[in-house]
Amino acid sequence: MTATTRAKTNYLVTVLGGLFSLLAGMLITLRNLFRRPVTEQYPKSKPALSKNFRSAIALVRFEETQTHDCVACMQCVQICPSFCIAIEGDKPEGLKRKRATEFHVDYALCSVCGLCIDVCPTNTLKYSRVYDQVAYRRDAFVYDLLTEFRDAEVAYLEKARQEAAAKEAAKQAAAAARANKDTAPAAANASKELEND
Amino acid sequence: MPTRAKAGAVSERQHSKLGDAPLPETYHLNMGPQHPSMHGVLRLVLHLDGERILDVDPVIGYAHRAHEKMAEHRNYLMFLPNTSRVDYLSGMIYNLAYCQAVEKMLEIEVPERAEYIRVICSELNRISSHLLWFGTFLLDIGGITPFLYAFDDREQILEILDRVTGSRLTYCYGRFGGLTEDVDTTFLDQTRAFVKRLRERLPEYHALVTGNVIFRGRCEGVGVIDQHVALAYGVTGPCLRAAGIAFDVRRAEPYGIYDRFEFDIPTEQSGDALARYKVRVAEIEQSLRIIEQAVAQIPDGPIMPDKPKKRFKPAAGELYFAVESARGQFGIYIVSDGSEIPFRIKLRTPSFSNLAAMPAVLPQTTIADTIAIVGSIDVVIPEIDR
Amino acid sequence: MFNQLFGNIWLVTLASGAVIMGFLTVNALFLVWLERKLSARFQRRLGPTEVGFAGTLQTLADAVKLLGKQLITPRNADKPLYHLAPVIVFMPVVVGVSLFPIDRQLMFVDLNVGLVLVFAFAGIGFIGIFMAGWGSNNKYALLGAMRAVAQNIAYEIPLILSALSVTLLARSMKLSAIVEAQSTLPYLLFQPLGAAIYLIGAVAETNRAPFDIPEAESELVAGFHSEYSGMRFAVFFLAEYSNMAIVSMVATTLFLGGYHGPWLPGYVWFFIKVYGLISLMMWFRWTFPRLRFDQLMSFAWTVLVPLSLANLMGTAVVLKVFRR
Amino acid sequence: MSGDAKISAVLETLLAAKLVQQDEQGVGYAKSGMHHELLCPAEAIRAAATVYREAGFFLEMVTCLDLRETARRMRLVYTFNRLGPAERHRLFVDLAEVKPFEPSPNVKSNATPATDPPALPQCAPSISSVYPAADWFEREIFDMFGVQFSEHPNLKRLLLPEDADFHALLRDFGRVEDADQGEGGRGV
Repeated sequence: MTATTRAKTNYLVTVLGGLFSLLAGMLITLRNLFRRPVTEQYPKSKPALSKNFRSAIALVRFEETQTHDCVACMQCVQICPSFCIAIEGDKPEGLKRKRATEFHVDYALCSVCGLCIDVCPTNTLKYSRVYDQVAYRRDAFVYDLLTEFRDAEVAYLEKARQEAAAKEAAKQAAAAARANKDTAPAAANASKELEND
Repeated sequence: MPTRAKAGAVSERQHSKLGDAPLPETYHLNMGPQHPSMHGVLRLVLHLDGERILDVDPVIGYAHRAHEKMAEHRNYLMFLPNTSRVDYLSGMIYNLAYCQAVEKMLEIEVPERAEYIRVICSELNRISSHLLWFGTFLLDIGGITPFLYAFDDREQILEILDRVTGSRLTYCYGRFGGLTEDVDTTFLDQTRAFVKRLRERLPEYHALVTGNVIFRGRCEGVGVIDQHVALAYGVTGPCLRAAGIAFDVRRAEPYGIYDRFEFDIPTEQSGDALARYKVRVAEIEQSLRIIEQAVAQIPDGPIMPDKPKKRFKPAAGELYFAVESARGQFGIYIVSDGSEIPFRIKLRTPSFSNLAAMPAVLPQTTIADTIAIVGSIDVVIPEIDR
Repeated sequence: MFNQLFGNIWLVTLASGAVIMGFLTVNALFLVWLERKLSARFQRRLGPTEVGFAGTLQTLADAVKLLGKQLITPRNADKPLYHLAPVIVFMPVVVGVSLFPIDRQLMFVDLNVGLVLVFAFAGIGFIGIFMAGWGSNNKYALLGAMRAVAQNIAYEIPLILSALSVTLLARSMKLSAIVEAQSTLPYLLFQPLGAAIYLIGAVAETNRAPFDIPEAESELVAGFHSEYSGMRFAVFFLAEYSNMAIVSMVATTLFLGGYHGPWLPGYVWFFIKVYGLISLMMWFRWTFPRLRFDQLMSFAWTVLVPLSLANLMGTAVVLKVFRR
Repeated sequence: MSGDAKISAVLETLLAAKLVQQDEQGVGYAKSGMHHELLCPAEAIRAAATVYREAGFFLEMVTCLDLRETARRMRLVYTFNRLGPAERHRLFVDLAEVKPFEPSPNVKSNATPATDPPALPQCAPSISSVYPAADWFEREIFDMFGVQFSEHPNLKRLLLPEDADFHALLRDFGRVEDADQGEGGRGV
């Protein structure tokens, strides 16, 4: 085979091969023309959120207390890389533990890293399931996490106060009883008085 | 290994790039920072003679977010969410790389299961990055349909990772010592199904793109980064492997448990855009291989150490830790002064060096080639700017 | 046909113009919808679904939106050129359409140099494109305009050469005569190479992918029409889709036997062939990447021009030998 | 591999010539990811870079440390590596401290001018003629730390705006007090 004929064959091979490659590509697109579209018609059909979907943080509502358990320890505030959590808390009257009185999250700053959830000592932080926040103003993304807990919190605090009072009373009673061991008659009188009450 | 590189080989190249012919009418063209195919906010100031490029000056910094400065004001843990935002296309790899670097400083042992999950997620992330690159590269050179096919496949990965990590792009999945969430059998089944699916799809990609005569014409011999240029500019990743150097951090200094898996380092010899394309597509296949092995071998067990540390306070010292990201060698240089806050974290990002080689590659090509070349080296601008 | 109806040449011109403009507008609206729908299905998407049945009115809504858009004229633009360019791009199309025999009796003008006129008017459009690119005072637009002119010159030659082979077969440049000559068999069977060259050239002439070099959106942003907004931009769009229709009509007339076909009425066959060809061009666009400018040019000059010349010579020789 | 022998020979020569010396607190690869750590005088860095270049190393990274608070100096860190099994060399170049562009009023300087700092050069020679990769790295260091490189072909800002009047990674820049105090504490 001379060089010229080889060049000619190569030229033909190139041209025909090129043509064939174009046809192969067209076959692929044609095949896809008859496949089912994969589009999700988003606002009409909403896909399920994934199992561990991360969004703005929210407070867990515990079964037994019907409220959150944020004790305003400030650990999440300190670990937050975006400085987007602001908490205030104090000791409610008649209670030993602190409770959060204000809990704001600026979701516009949050990077959903989950560090706050990791450090929470009472496990009262979780991811919420909201995903379609839209607003015209930045401060609309500052969420007050305690809003939905206000009523429950009042009830819980009332209950907790009673429990604490009862506990206190019982403790005093026990202390009194211990004291009465030494002075038996006085103790007897005291117990009688209690019964009369 | 490259042959002995001559000092100054590149500067000779630069001198000759203007050619000897007198320049008639030349002009400057600002390509970017807003341009359909500048992948973010890259600006190339092109010095043109007609459509022929005489010189190029890349201008970067439009997406500078001061990650390194932020690191000096946060403790080690608080820097975690930053990592996946440096290169948002391989966020998982960056996130886990930072975890591994700090673990090395703190001498934390990572449970077996967590190591396997890390490998699976990193490789899934690498494939998703390559698929995105595949799509946008084709978009750059005018093929729109492959872009959507690639995104369809990438969507599967995002869903798998979303289910376990809770995010689709900027993962914050790693923790010092392990991970935030354990995976379940559904994850493993999904991953297996994805491996099978992509294996079936790749031949379609080859028929639609790899063999296409127009595509080959656009890529063959275009933007050659040869071994000398690669060495001079510190080019790493698929761009380096396309020049025939089988350098992969996963092999060169294995991190995590990469030494337990069998995989090849795909290389090409020509160093042009087509070679880079072929290397990346071959890497997708290798990543699938790694995932397959990891899914088959994954042991049961915890994903965090039994007694996780609460305070992360490494001793004073320095560490350079490198991983193979989808774009090349990603290095983290941590300097600790013994406090809870890093003294300095320097991120050595692959695209920074890869893009820096452009002035040696682009001259004497055309505008259309510029698009193909910048697309083929797969730059992620936020990663360059940090 | 219209001559018999009116008799007054001005009225005829006016009426034909109105009908053609109406047809072109509807045609462009339909083609944009078709392109969006087809591209969507090629890419496993749905395309427009909201406005009208299956999104059919979507392009109408888009057109209304474009009408309401602000018309921006860049500072330092060459204003006369800039404003005139869309008109110059669009007007030849109107004339072009009037030359085709849509059915045996349905034809606006039947000239004995119809074929020449079609190509002559097609050439004018590129002057408009160059005016747009030059007048915009934008480097991308200028690059696009320069590419457009070079591409036009390169691809018109094979286009016309392949059409010439057909005129040799038909012995006429009258479009109706060419169609009548194909009443038994379409010229596609005698001129397969010519038809292929014509198809490639036609895609290039209409600046469609993979030859959409002048407006390559990933390189030149939008090329010559970067700086056009609102309705001016829409006119460029209108011209592009109308040009697709015209080159397909030429191909139908020259190679596919025009309105000839069994069972169905002639105009139905004509439009089936035209829109079939347009769909084929869309199929190309949504499959192939774009060529590089120099590859495009060298393909035209080193492959298409010699091939079409050879085709023309071959046709001439064969005709000389076999046709008495 | 002969390359290994070559590089060690070259380094030995360099060591013998007192061009570079082992850093006093050099640590092993397992701990720091570095195989060799060397302290190099500024004027020798280009010669050292040439040696690495000839031995087939690539420039992995150049960065800078602002040690003004503790040691009253700036420290350049050059990292060279092989395109094969890792062999990472780190070169330190100490420079005199730079003055902040325009010190903000709330700067707290812990540096005590008790003892005179050792006489250190003000700038390092650019190695971008040896490794073009260094071009951008050095520009970034100039941009972020204000460290000058002599004979650099194009020493202008890389990431920060051209008209910036600060060097962002100096440790006394952008220190926001109480950055972690919630609202308004977006700081840096």
